[in-house]
Amino acid sequence: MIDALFFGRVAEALGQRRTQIDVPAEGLSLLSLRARLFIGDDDSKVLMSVNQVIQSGDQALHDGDEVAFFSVFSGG
Amino acid sequence: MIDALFFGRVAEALGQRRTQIDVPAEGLSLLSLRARLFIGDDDSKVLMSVNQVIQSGDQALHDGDEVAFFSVFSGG
Amino acid sequence: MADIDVKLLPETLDPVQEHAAFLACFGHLGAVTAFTGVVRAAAKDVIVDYLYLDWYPGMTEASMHAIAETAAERFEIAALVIRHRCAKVKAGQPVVFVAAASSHRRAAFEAVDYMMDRLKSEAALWKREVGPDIDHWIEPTGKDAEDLQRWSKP
Amino acid sequence: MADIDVKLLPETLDPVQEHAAFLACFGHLGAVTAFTGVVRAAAKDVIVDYLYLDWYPGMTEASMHAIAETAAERFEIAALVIRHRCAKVKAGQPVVFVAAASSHRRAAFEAVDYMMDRLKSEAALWKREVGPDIDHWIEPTGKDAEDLQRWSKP
Repeated sequence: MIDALFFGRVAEALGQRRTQIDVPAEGLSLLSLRARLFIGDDDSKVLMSVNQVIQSGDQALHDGDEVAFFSVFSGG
Repeated sequence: MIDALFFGRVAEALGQRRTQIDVPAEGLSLLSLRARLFIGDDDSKVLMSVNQVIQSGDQALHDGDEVAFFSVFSGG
Repeated sequence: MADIDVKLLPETLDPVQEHAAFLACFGHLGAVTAFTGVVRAAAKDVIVDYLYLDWYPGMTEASMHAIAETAAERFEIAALVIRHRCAKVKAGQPVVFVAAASSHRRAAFEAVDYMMDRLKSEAALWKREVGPDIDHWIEPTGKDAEDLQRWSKP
Repeated sequence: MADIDVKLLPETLDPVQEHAAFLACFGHLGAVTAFTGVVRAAAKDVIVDYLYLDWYPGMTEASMHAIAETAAERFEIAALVIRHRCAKVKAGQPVVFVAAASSHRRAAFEAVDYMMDRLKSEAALWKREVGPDIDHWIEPTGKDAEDLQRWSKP
């Protein structure tokens, strides 16, 4: 199972902060998970992390991974 | 009468912090007061003020003036 | 190794107490610079009731720690502290406190300045501004990018 | 007009209380930068027991006020405070506290940085360093002149 978390503008757009997804037999990549969650491809400002490390490309996900989708940071 | 004040290294060198001097009939200039007080001419780092305004050249002093001689500032 | 202390605070931030504690521990080093950011009641004439700072538990703290570590190394700072609010922060309340202690005045200034610029764009926080006429997510501005760019110059 | 508050303190300086008071009055502006300088117990491996800061009553306050006024104008700062000790200041004790409040973070940083550089060389104070093996007047160094020079660049 994969833990998918959402923050900032992405959480608001999806109307949820967290969901859990089983890894299908054929495997699951980061970008296919993003597509499956309906996180718009047109929004270039969606950032992604796997196990709290920001990732910009695609990669295979594994059972137990924590994946997050979020808008650009703004602190301070 | 003129009030002459000394600060920092100058006060230490002269061994005093203040003296009062009558203005002679022939008048008294800032640089002649400095010479009269034995504040070494060789020490280019002696600064002067008249009535709390820093002065670099010579000028006539007047009864009631407050004159000061001091080393360069160091605060902070 | 620099003494680095980073805390993400969901409930309250007291810059006076943080400053007091930091000075008590590290004041003897000679130079202490502190910055406090407070939520303004208006931004460009629009009333702000509060900020909401969304955060990613674990990752947010790590991102702030990384910023402090880089600052400590780059400016040779002996002690650094970052305190950042998250969740709801009302207008008038402190949202961030950053301090640096060093034996060099300039280093302490630069480290705090640097950390603030990086926190704006690189701390894992998402800031939303809410008021009677507004409710929107804030994203780093061109000015923020410019501020950050200053530190990549040689 | 900027709110400028300058005090020369012959007996004690409490940076925590000064910071608290300044934040209470001006924190709402958004950005507060504060610098505290503490007398170090050693300078270049030589033990320092205390500093003695000689001052010229009236002229010293005026010189510090002039520095604050220039800073307020140059960096468009809403509020500035300078607290400077004079007379005997023991190692470990605060000797200077400077703070600036603004709605602009960068302005608050620059104003404090600027005031510290100018206080070093242009406040009417004379600093003497005293320890078991030393007793000498401090004069601004080449580094201090260089720090000051930064602000004359365009």
